[in-house]
Order: sequence, then C-alpha cells, then structure tokens
Amino acid sequence: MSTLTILLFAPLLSAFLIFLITVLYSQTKQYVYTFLALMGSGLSALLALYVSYYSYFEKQVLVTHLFTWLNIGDFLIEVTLKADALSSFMLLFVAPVSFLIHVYATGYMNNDKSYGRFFAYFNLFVFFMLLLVLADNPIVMFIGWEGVGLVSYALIGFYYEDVKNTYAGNKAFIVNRVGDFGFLSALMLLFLSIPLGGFSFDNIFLGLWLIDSHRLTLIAFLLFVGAMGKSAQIPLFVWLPDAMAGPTPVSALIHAATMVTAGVYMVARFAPLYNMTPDILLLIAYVGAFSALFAAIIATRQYDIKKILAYSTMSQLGFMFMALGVGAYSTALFHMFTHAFFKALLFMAAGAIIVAYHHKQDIRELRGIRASGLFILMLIATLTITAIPPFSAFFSKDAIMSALYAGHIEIFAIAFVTSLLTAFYMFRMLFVLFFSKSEQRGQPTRKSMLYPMTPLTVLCIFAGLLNVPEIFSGNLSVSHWLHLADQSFFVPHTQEMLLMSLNTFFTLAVIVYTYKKYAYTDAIEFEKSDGMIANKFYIDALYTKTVVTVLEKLSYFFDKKISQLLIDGTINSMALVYLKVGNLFARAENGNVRFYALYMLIGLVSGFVYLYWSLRSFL
Amino acid sequence: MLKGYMILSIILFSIGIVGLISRRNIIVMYMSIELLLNAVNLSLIAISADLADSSAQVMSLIIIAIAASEAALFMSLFVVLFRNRASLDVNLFTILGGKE
Amino acid sequence: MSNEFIALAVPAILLFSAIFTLLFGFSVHYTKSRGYFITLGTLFITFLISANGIGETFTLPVLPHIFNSMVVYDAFSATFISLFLLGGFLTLAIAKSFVDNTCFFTHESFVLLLFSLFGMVILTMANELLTAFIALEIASMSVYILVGLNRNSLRASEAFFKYLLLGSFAASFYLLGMVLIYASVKSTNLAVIAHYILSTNLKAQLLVIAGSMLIMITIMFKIAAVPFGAWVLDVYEGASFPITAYMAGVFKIAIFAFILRIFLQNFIAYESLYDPLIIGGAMVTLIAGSLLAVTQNSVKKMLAASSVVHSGYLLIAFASIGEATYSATSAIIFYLFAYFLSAIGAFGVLSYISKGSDKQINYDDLNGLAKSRPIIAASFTIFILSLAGFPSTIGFIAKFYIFTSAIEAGYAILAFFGALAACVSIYYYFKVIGHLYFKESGPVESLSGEKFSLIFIVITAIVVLWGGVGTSLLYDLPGINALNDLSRYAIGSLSL
Amino acid sequence: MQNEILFAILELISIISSVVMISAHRPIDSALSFIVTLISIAALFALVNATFLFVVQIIIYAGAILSLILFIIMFLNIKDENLPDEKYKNRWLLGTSIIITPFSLILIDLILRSDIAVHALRDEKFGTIKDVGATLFSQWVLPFELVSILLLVALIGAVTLSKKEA
Amino acid sequence: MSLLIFLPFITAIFLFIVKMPINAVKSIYVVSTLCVASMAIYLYVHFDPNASMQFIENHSWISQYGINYSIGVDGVSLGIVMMNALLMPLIAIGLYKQRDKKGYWIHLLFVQGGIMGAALSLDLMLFYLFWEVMLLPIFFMIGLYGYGKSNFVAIKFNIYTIFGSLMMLVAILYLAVSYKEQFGFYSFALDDLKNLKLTTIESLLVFSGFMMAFAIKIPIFPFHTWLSDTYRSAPTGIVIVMSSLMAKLGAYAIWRFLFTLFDKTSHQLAPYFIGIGLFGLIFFGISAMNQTHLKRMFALSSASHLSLIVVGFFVYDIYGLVGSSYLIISHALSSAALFLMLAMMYERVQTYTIDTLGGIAKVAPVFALFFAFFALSIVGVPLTSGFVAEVLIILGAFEYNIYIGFLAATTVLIAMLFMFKMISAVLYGDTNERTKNFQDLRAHELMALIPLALLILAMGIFPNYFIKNIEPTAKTFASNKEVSHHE
Repeated sequence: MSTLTILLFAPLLSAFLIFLITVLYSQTKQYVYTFLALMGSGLSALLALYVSYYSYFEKQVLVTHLFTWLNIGDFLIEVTLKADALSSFMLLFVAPVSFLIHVYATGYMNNDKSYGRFFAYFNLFVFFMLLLVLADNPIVMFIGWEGVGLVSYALIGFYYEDVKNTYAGNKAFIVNRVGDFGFLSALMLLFLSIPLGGFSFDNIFLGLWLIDSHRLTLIAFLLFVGAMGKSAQIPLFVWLPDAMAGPTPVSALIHAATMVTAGVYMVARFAPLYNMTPDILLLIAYVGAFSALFAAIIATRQYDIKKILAYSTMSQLGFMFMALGVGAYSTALFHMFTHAFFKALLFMAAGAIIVAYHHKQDIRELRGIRASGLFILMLIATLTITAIPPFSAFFSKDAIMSALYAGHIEIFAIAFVTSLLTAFYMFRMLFVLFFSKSEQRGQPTRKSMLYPMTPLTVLCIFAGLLNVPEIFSGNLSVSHWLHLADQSFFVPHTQEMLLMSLNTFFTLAVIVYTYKKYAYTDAIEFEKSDGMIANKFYIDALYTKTVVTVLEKLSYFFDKKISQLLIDGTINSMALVYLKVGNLFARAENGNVRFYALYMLIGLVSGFVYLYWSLRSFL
Repeated sequence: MLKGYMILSIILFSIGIVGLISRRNIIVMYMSIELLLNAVNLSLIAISADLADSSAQVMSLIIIAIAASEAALFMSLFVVLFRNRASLDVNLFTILGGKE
Repeated sequence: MSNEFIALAVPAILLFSAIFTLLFGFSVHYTKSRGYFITLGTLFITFLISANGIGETFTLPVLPHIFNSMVVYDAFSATFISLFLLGGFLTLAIAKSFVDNTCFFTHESFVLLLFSLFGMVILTMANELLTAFIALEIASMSVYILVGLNRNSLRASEAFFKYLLLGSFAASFYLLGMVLIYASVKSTNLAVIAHYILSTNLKAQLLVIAGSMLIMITIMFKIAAVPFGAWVLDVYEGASFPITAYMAGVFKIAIFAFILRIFLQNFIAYESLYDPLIIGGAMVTLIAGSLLAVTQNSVKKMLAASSVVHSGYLLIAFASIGEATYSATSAIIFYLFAYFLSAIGAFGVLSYISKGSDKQINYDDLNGLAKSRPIIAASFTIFILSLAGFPSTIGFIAKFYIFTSAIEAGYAILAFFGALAACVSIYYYFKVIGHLYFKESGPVESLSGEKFSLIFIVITAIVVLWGGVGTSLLYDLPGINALNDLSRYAIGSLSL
Repeated sequence: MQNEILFAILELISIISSVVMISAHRPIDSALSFIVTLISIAALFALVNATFLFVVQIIIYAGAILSLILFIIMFLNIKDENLPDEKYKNRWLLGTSIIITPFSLILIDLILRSDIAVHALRDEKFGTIKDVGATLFSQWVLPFELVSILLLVALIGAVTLSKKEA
Repeated sequence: MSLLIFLPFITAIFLFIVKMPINAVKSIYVVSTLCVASMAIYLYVHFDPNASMQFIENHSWISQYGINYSIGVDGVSLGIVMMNALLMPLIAIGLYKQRDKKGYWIHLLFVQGGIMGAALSLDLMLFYLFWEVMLLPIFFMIGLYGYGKSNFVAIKFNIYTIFGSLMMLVAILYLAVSYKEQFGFYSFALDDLKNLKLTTIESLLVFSGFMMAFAIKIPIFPFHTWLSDTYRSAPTGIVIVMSSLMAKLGAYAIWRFLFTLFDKTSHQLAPYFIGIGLFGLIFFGISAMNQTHLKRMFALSSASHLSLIVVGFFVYDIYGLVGSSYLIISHALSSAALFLMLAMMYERVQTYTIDTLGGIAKVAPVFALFFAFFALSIVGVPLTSGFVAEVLIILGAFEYNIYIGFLAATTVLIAMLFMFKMISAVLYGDTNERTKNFQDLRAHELMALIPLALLILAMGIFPNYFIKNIEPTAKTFASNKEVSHHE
C-alpha cells in the first residue's frame, strides 16, 4: 500500500462504509457517519500535505502502478497514480480544503435525515477528484473527471423531494457531458494521432511533435471544450448558477474550490500541447475574458447570495483561463489555489448565514443581519477576492494582470473592467447584507461550522506568500516548483508597480462608490429585476428555445411521425392493402361453379397460347 | 379424313366446353360433358380407322363405359340436388364459397 | 421380398376387402365398428406389405403378358403406395371419433375408401395412360361420393356437385390429351411414348406436346393449382373433416405419384417449354392461395386455402425438376409426406373438436382450447407449425428441400417468392395458435374423449416433430436421412 | 369422294345439333338435339367402318344414357318455371366462344401441321365385334377389369346417394 | 457443451409433462438455470483466449445435405453464452414472487436453450433452427402473459421477425447450393462456406438476406417499428430476453456470419451500415425523449445502443469489434437489470407511466439507488462497463473516420437526454398516491440485482480481465481486414 493508494482510496473506503451502513441500518447514530467521513477525508488531507511536502522539498515524483485497465491493440491504459509537481500542488489544496468543508458540513448538515448519504457522496467526490488529479493518463483522468460530474449531479439534486433541484442536477450533468463529449473526442483523436504505444501523459508529450498541426489544433480545441464544460465558461456555463440548488457545502467544495477548477487543471496539464497551438490559446484567453466579464455583469444584478458567488466563481475561472490563454499556466494555477480558499470561505460564510437565517438566500430579505464573526470572515474573503493587498488573491490576480498586460492588452482591458465589477458586486452583497438600517437576528452559528473557516481565513490572508513575485523580492516558489511550460513574458517592474497601484486604487474607488450606493440605503430595492442583465442575457431562454425545444420537437417528430406514421404506417397499410386485395380476390371465389370452370378455361387457353407462342419457331 | 375427324372432334369439344360454362341448367351442363367425351371418341375411332387397329376402338369403348359410370353419378346428383333444392339452376348452388 | 406376388397382393387385398365389406354390410352381424376395424386392418396390412418393398431400387412389370405391361411395380410406386396407405390409415384412425359420431358414415363409406385407395394404387403403378385414367377415375369417383355422403347436408351435396362436375370436366381434358398423344405415338404406353419422344424431332411431337399440356391441366386441377383449383375451397368446406383430410393429404400423394412418373419418364424433354408455365403457375398459386387464406374466417376454409399454397410450394419443386431432378423429386416426396402428416393431423384435430357435426369451425371456436384440452391444443399447434414450415417440425425440412431444389435449379427468385408466401402464411397460421392460447373461451364444452383418435393425433404430432429434428444419431429410428434415402431409391427405379 | 360428302354433311349436322343443344332453353330440347348429335357421331363411326362402335354408340348413348336423361327430366317433373332464367345466356355463349377460339384454332393448327395419318389398309375384320373383342381381351384386359370396378363404384355411389333417409 | 443447449430443453419438457406445484416449478427452473450458469462459468474458466474455435462438437445430422450438428465457442459467442447463462437464473430470482404460471418458466427455458443453440451453432442450418425456435416461446409468452393488445403484438412481432428469418433462409440455401456447385457437395458449415467465391451481385443479395434477419432482430433503423409495441406488451422475462439476449444475438450474428462469409461485401457496405447505425443511435435516442411509457423508453434506448453496437462492428477494427462485443455484454447486463426492476416496480405500483410515478427515492432508497445505478450504467458513466465499451467503440469510429467518430461520440450525450429526465421523474420529487407505499427491495430481488451490479462494476473497473477473452478473436478479424484491403 503506497501513500498514494491510501490517499486515493481512504475517501472511497469511507464512502463505501457510510453507504453500506446507510443501506443496512438506517437508525445509525450520526456521529458514526461523522467519524467515518472525517477519517476518510482527513487521512487523505494529511497524506496530501505529506505528498506535497515531499514533492516540494524533495523534488521527487511518487508513482504507484495499480493495474492494467485496458490493453487492446495499441490501446494500453494503465491505472497509475502519479504525484508530480502539478498533481502535488493540486493535492495541496484539494484535499485539505475538502477536509475543512467536510468538517463544516458536519455542522451544516446536522440532523439532516440524509446525513449519511450526504457524506457518502461527499467522500466519493473526494475520491474522484483525487483520481482526476493523480491520474497519469488522460483516460483515467477522464474517469475521475466524469466521476466528479456524476457526484456533483447527485449532490445538486440532493434535496430531491423538490424535482427542480434534480433538474438542476440534470442540467449540470448534461452540460458537463457536452464538454466531456469534446474531451473524449479529443482523447480519441490524440491517441490515434500518436504513433507511440501507451497513453500516459509523458508518452503523449513525447509524441506531440509528430502530430499534424491542424489535427493538433482540433484536439486542443476539443480538450478546451471539455474544460469549458467543467469550468463553466461561455457557452457551457449555464449549469453553474443552477447548481447552487445543492446544499451549501456542496457549492463550497464542488462548485467553488475543486471540481470547477478541473478544467483549468486539465489545460495546464496539457500545457505542452497548448503551447504548440497558439490559436487555441488565444481562444482560451478570449473565452476566459468574456466569461469573466459576462459573469461579473450578471452578478451585479443577482440577489441570491449563492448565485452571486456562483457567478463570481465563473468570473474568477475566467481569470484563470485568461492566464492560461497567455501561457501563464502556473499563474493560473496559483490563482486557482488562492481562489479555492477565498471562495470556499465565502461559500461557508454564506452557508452559515443561510443556516442562521432560516434558509433565506435572497440578499434583499437578508438585509441588515447582525453577526460580527461572520461579517469579519466575509469581509476578509471579499477583500481577498477583490485583490486588495496584501491578501493572497492580490498576488495571484496581479500576476495574471501583468501577464495579460504583457501579452494582450485588449484582454487586459477586459480583465481590468471585470476586476472592478468584481469589487462592485462583491461589496454590493456585503453592504446589503451587513450595512442596513433594518436589523435581523439569526441563530448562532455552530462551532463545527465556524472552526473550519478559521484556517481558511488565515490562508486567505497569507497564501499569497507562497508565490511572491520578484517585485516584492519573492522567488515565485510555486511557479518554480510547478515547473510548467510557461511562456515567458516580461513586464518592467515600474510598469508592474504602476499596474498594481492603479488596480488597487480603482478597486478602492469602486468600493467606496458601492458603499455610497448600497450601505444603509434601499438602492437594492429599486433595481430592476427584469432587465437583460438580470435575465442573464436570456442565455438560458435561448438554450431552451434552440436546444431543448428543438430536441423535444424532434423527438415528437421522430417517434410519432417517422416511426409510427411513416414506417409503421407503411407496414400496416401494406398489410391492410393485402387484406383488401385478398377480399377482392375472394370475390372471384364466389361459389359459382361456372366461374370456376371459366377460370379453368382461361388457364387452359392461356397455357396453349403460351405454348403456341414458344413453339412458333418450330412451326 | 383423319384430320377432318380430329378437327371436328376439336370443334365439338370446344362446343362442349362453351356449353358447360355458359349454361346454368345443370342437365345441359351434364350433356355438354357427354359431348366432350363423344368428341374424344370420334377422334379415337378415326385414329383407329386410320391405323386399321382396333385398340383405339377398345379405348373408345372403355370411355363409353366411363361415361356411363359418370352418368350414373350425375343422375343420382340430379336427384339429390333437386330433392334438396327443387331447382337445377347452378347459380343458386353457392352456399359454399365466397365469404360468409 | 419384392416379387409379383406382393405387387398384386396390395391391390388384391384392397379390392377383396372392399367387396367383403360391401357384402358384410348387408349382414346382420355388421356393426359400424367392425366395418371400421376391418378397413383399418386392411389398410394396416397392406401398408406393411407395401412398406416391405421400399428401401431398395427395383422395377418389376406386373404380369406383363396378361396386362400388356400396363402396370409396373417399382420402388417408386412402392414408396408412394406405402405413403398413401399410411395416410389412409392415419386418416381413418384419427377419424374414429368422427366415424362414431356420425350416422352417414355407413359401410359404403368404408367400401368407397378402400376402392379409392385401390384406384390410387393402380394409378401409382400405371404405366399406360388409359389405365391411369381409369384408376384416377376410380379414385376420384369414390372421393366424389365420399364428399357427398352426407346427402342431407346442403353443403355436402353442393360440394359433391361441384367436385363431380368440375372433375368430369377436367377429366375430359385428360382424354383429349391422351388421344392427341395417341394420334402421334400410336400407343398409350408410357415407355413407348418416352421412346417416341426421344427418337423423333420436335415437328413430329407437336400433338404430343399439346396432349401432355392437356394431361397436365387435369393434374393441375387435381392438385388444386390456380387457376384450376377454384373448387378446392368449396369442396373442402362441404366435405366432412376426415374426407377433407383424405383429399388434401392422401389423394394428392397419388396424383403426384402419377404426375412425377409421367413427367420424369416422358415429358422431361419438354421441361424448358413447361418451366415458365409451371413457374407462373406456382407464383399465381402462391399469391392466390395466400390471398384467399388470409381472408377466411373458418379454420377449415383457411386450411383449404392454405392447401392451395402448399400446392404452390410443390409446383416450385416441380418447376425445378428439369434442372435439379434428384433433389426436386425427393423434395416433392418429402413435402408430400410432411404435408399429409400435418394436414391429416390438423383436419383430424378439427374433426375431433367438431364431434362429427357439420359445424364450420371458425377461429373463435378454438378459443381457450389450450385450457380445456391442452394435449389437443398442443398437437394442433404442432401441426399448424409444421404447415407454416416452422423449424423443428417436418414441415420446415420439407420447405427447406423445396427451396434448396429451387435454388439448385437456378430459380432463386422462386425460393424468395416461396419465402414471402411462407411469411404471409405465418399470419393466418399463427392466428390459429393465437386463438388457441390467447383467447379466453366461452362456456367450456366437455369434449367426449375418444382415446383412440387422441392417441393417433398425438402419435402423428410426435412424428411431425421427429421429422423435423430426427437425426441419425439415434440409429434405431429412421430420421430425416432415412426419408431422403427412400426417395432416392424411389427415383432410381424410374427409367430416366 | 362419297365419303367426303357424307362426312361434310354429318359434320354439319353434328355441329349444328350440338350448338342447338347448348343453346336450347329447355333441357328436353337440348336432350333431343343431343340425340341428333350422338346419332350423327355414330354415323361418322360407321363411315370409317367401326361398326361395333356404331352399334354401341347407338345403344348406350342414344339408347341408354339419353333415355336416362329424358327419364330424369320427366321424373323430376321439371316445369318451365323451375328452369333457370338465363338472361345473359347469349352473352355468355358468345363470350366463352371467343375465349375458347384460340384454343381450338391452336389445336386445329397443330393437327393440320402434324403428320399423323398412316393410311393403313383396313382389312375386312376391322371394326367387327370379333376384332374388337380379340383386342380387348388380348391387350386391354386390365382397363376392362378396372372399368368394371369403376362401374361398381359408380353404382354404389348412385345407390348410396339417392337412397332415401334411413 | 451440448448440455448447455439441451438441459434447458429437457427441463422444460420435464416440467411440461410432470404436474407439480408452482413453487416446485420455479425451484426446478432456478436449479436448472444455475446448472447452466455453472457450466457456462466452467466454460469461461477453461476458455483459451488464444485458440480460435474451441469446445467443438460435431455430429452428422442430415447427411445428404451436409447439415451437421456442429457447435463451438470463441471469444465472440462466449459473451452471449455467458449472458444467457447468467441472466436466466437471475430473472427467476428477481421475479420469484411474481408470475405464478408454469408456462412462463417453461417458455423461458425454451428461450434459453434456443439462444444458447443459436450462439453456439457453427452450422448455418442449425443456427437457423435455433434462431427460429426461440421465437416460438417468445410468441407464446407475449400472447399469454403480455399486456395490452398482446395478441396482435405477438403476431406482428412474429411476422416481422420471421420475414427476416425467411430471407435469411433463402440466403443460406443459396450459399449451400453455390457451395455444391463449386465443390460438389452440400455443406452448411461456416468453415466450408467461407471458401465460396460469389459474384458481387450474388454476395450482395445473399448478404442482404442475412442482414434482413439481423437488422430486424436487432433492430436497426427502418426495421424497428415492432420494437416499442412489443416491449410494451411483452412480459418482463421476454423483454429481458429480447433486449439483453435476442437483440444481441442479432448483433453477434453480424460478426459471426456476415463478417466471416462476406468479408468483402461487408467492407463495401460498411459505410452504409455505419450511417444507418449512427442515424439510429441518434434517432432512437431522440425518439426516447418524449416517451412516457417506461418500457417503450427503454426499448428505444436499447435500440439506440444497439445501433451503436452495429456501428462498432462495421467500423471493423479491433477497437470497434471489441467495444461492440463488450457493449453487447454490458448493455445486456444493464438492460436486464433495468427491466427486472421495472417489473418489480410494476408489481408494486401497477403502472409503467412516468407521469404517475415519483418520489420513489424517498420511500425506497435502495430501490432508487439500484435503479439509478443501472440507468447510469446505460448512460455509460465511468466505472461501469458501458463506459469502457463506448470508449472503445468511439475510438474505433475515430480510427475509421474522424467525422464518424464525432457522431459516434454523441452517444455520451444521447442517452442522457431521456435517462436523467426519467430518473428525476420516477425516483425524485415527492411521493404520490401510488408511490407512497412503495416497498423497498426484498431480499430475493436484491439477490438478483446485486450480482448484476457487481458484474457491471467489475467490468467497468477491470475491463482487461474480461476483454482478454475477446481480443484475440477480434484481432484475427481485424487483421483479415488488412488482408482484404490489400487485395
């Protein structure tokens, strides 16, 4: 049993045990589940820290070969776990954040009647996420990739008594699968294009240069389609806001910290490939930019606390893709790293608010809540997301900004606007919630929910130190550790400084403006809730119109018109015609013996005529 | 001569067939059948004469006997039918056949 | 033990038994069951005697000096005689309950049955046109009368009338054909005719061709090929069940025995001339039979119409005789065997259900039979499946041979056509099964169980199954192979 | 020559009378004209010296069978109103004649084309009862015997069918 | 190995003759099918992946026509045999409390024997025999134990399929006769017939004769209209047989007969069949979307997957072939389980209509879990066997042609269109009058479902273990392709 094996299978085992107990004995006490759930995720969190440590300091790559999954022809898929720098980096935040959210969830889900089921899914999710991260070939990665989607589906529809929730889950899974369609197609093409045997990442990258560039572009694009689906980028983002139907810990874990970032991870994983397809990189950057902007715009008109956060997630993911698009892979990853913390924290705080205030989620109804602890947490997280120095996201976002500045100024412009918008909508939410004339009191927040927030808060503040740029005499240790095929770009220090200050200045200005507008005012009440922005630019409606309705019409047409009317109708009418002819023919059989004799005569005569005709040559 | 006989035989045969099919009276139909047999006999006798061999005459004799046996059956048929139906119209004997 | 004695024994015993029964019928000691068993016994004995002769190839002119070579006893006739004697035996055996329940089945019926079999025996052995004709007339006339036996029934008398009238009409074609042939050949002996055909040019054979055509038409009438078989529905409907079975199964065998002999020995030279006609006839027969069968409401008429379809299948094989003589002929023999077993079984079941009444059995009369009489229903199903040519029954093997011979002869299109007809036949046959099993019955009538008939129905059913899967793995029992061998010997004995 | 003229006359008589037979409305008329046909056919037999058959034809056909038919017609006491009302009789006759014409023509054509006549010389014995009898019992024993069975069958049938109900 | 075929027959006949209480019938059924299953497992264990045809038995049957009783198994038929052997006892275990009619079980035994025979036959006539014979019990079961207009449906189904079979019969006979013309004697053995030389037209016609039978049985696109009605009317046992075994047998037969006999023609026609298959894949999937009757929906879903199987076969490379074979097995397991569960559901709520269901997950979580699992395994989520199969087929399709590949890959989307909606509507939501007393799975039902679930998982997680038995056979076929391409 290697470390990686335990790391991977501990959550699976606990999921399995929890599941078994749920099925076999429904009266089980809650603490049994709690124990099992925390054991699973805790163990893998610990081991993940160990592995990252090992990787960071020892520069070693842990590899565990489990078994051969498939070996047909040249298609050799080994299930091998591999913790290289990139994987270890992912592990570093995925497993611990998962653990923290687990702890949080024990509080959040307290006394829920499906407590066991929840943690079974949760641990299963962790398993798939770890599999995704640790996979050393794309097929196994794809299994984890689909697996997280699947569990996400189950968790979104966790409160299945309300069918709408399950529809949200369906939507999430279906949209994700559209992405997976691209991902899978890309993998197949990739495999077929690579002449070498084996299909591990290393082999793929070795064989890349042999691939025809058009083909490579196609592959890169399709891979990115997969990433779009998972990371909720335009146009496959529609599922993410709806996915907030799940319990808040789910949103925190899956739709903020881990799963949605898988797309970023995947693109980073395929960095060598993308470096060979600059067109697609540019596309990624643009898609990221527009997604970010788009989400930020929508978020300014959202009232559901979780939806605001969802759009902000999408927006942040857009930032990451922008970074990826300009080839700043480790920067993107680093932003993902910090994002995991602050977004998890935001969601946890939001969840705490929701629990405390009777499951209300609309910020207009939640105005004026009084909870100082939560406020502080929320404030720190919000400051982080708006990239106010010295919070961690400042470092990560700034790196992105400067990379963009160096590469594509127009994208930089978009990013800049977006980051201002981010400040606007985040603080809008904060001010509406906490700065209001009215006053609400909720139940106190449970300890088990508060405690896990503490380390996250700390990380929010200090995680940036891990990758301090040179400008602050840092050494970019994470980037060095990751050792990705980053494209190098250069921004003079002065310009970079200028950018930072500009950024910070404008952000602060926006915050002030927001404060003016929303704090202790009723501005939120006067916002139009039916405009283009509030309706998410009618994208959902558009999809319904074009895809869903068309499919339903098509389904009706295929089944009723083609199958039943055309084909079956033809067959039935053939039978009917046959019967009709039979009846007609039966008339000839009229019982009159003279007619029978006449038929005989006709047969006789025609026989003789034929005979005469065929004998004509002899006559 | 032989050919003449045979042609006559064919003509009579055809007339017999026409009578059988065209008439609704069952007795006439029967007589048409007898005409068919007679037509055949005519040919046989002609062949016999042509060959100067009496085999064909024997055959003809046998055919007459067969005709006689058919006659017996037809007679009883008339009786049965007339007893049951009081008619000799062929068109009326259609309870079989057709669709019920 | 195939000597002249055996050759004469079979017809002689039949004749003797017929006359004995006729006379015995007037005696006070006569009871119906005695008459029945005398007849049955006669059939059984004659079957055993003739079955002795099958399985080897031989040819034996019977008393050539006295009979002037007009009859010949060979493996061919022995095979066919055994076949239809067995058929007659089974028909009669299954009809026991029918015989017991009806009053018109008097001793004359047994006599006529025996006479008709006698006629068939002679027909099969006949080597001369006029003899064959007389034998055919003996057989047909007996059957005409058997059809009309129930003289109080309007249906029966009408069927008798139609059959008699059309039969006589058709017979006259035979005579005309015979005369035309005689006019050319100056003889009616088949061997002489064959020699004539081989030794002269076509110009001298014009009348022979026309004559053979006329003879063929009579035969087509007898086997109910469209358009000469319009009578078959009415007559089958009017006749009582055992007689219908007898006509459909047994009589057809005798007819085919003759047609095969005459075609194989004499007219095979005209095969290329005839083939289009026969193919056309086969197609028309298949189409018309299928069309008729689907529209019938009465099971009996459906079976009658389907017997037209079966004639169509036989014609397919018949058309193939020229190109694939051996396989087509043995296909015909096998098919006849298969068809007579299935048809006798099916009609037998119907007669068993009808309990001797004149009632027409409609589809609805079969409802729920599977519940009240599962064994009868199962046997009936087997017969129906065999008629439909479903695998694992003898009917399938028969169709298999037919199609194979057709393809071998190069008429794949005919096989295709036959397959289509078989597909249609699934509809009307499975409708029967559907009614047997899927429909609830009304008030269940208790059927008075006549064990004797039942046993034979079941035995026939088992034979039908065995004929479909029977293998030579079990060496003691003759399987499909054995029947094939039989037909090979039979054909071998014809001087081809 | 004389024979040819006789043949032509008899031919005409037989054809005309048979046409009358099939077209007469009342069966009794048909029967009577059928007798004419039969007698003319008998005369045609005689024309080729088939004396025995001439006699048989007269006795059995014209005498026995036709008498039987007449007897039946009278026995059944068929009145005119019992006769089928054959409205379309002539159409049928015409139609069937047209249909059958090809058949007849083809056969006649074939007969004319084929070379069947032998023109063997007839000796005096030809057609006499002795000659026919000798042939019958030397060569045609079997059919002869079979015919007896056929007659027996017909007899049984006739008796069985026309029997009154027991 | 003949015992595999004939034990069911013998048991069926025994049950038919001997009168006994219904429970004894069921027990004997279970014992008999378990015997078959254990024999099949024995076969599997002793199967040598690298040998081609094995466990061959050969006896003369109709010697004049060279028809032999000749059976054997290779990597392709092994899957069908195993499925047939494994599913049959599970049907009985799962439905133990239902179906108190003796005939039901007898007919199922006949079906088992028939399918087994057809899967093992190496002689075309023998194959045809079994192929047809299994129709009969199906016909009876639909008529006797079916729902709705079962009588009509049974006859329609029968005519439909027999039409195909008869076309095949003519084709088979044509082959045999051609063989006789070329080699001087009749033979129906597959091994002999593949040496035939046919003209292009001939092989095209004969090929279509065969294909007609298979296409109807599978069914592929225009021949599918019997499908939904039949599935709807048929009793569960038969639906399972049809979707899991019979249809698969049709697909299997494509490989076994068409590819063996008409190597070249198959290749020439492959694009068309791939086209039809892809069209069917999408067509059926989309058709299924609006279905409200669960059985109809799954019928169309099966058809969709079967079309994919056809695509996999006709792309004719090792991935496609293996993938399709694997999908045959995998889909057999999933659909069998689903239909079993539908029967269990019907027993409880007396309905198949989606609209009348809902909230089952609330009252019967275990049921819901299994149901969802099997539904997802049909969709082909990772870790289930369907995923492996679909990946391979898609891979094969991509290798054939990139556009074909994309279309084949839509399979990951198609099944979801209806499956998730269905799951939501059936399992989730709140309970209603019908479903509020929905009883969770009973022990015997679990006993039937757990093996299926485990097998699906095992095949999804460790596919290599299972595929190694198929691969060598597929390899020989795929290498044949190379040869014939070079010709």
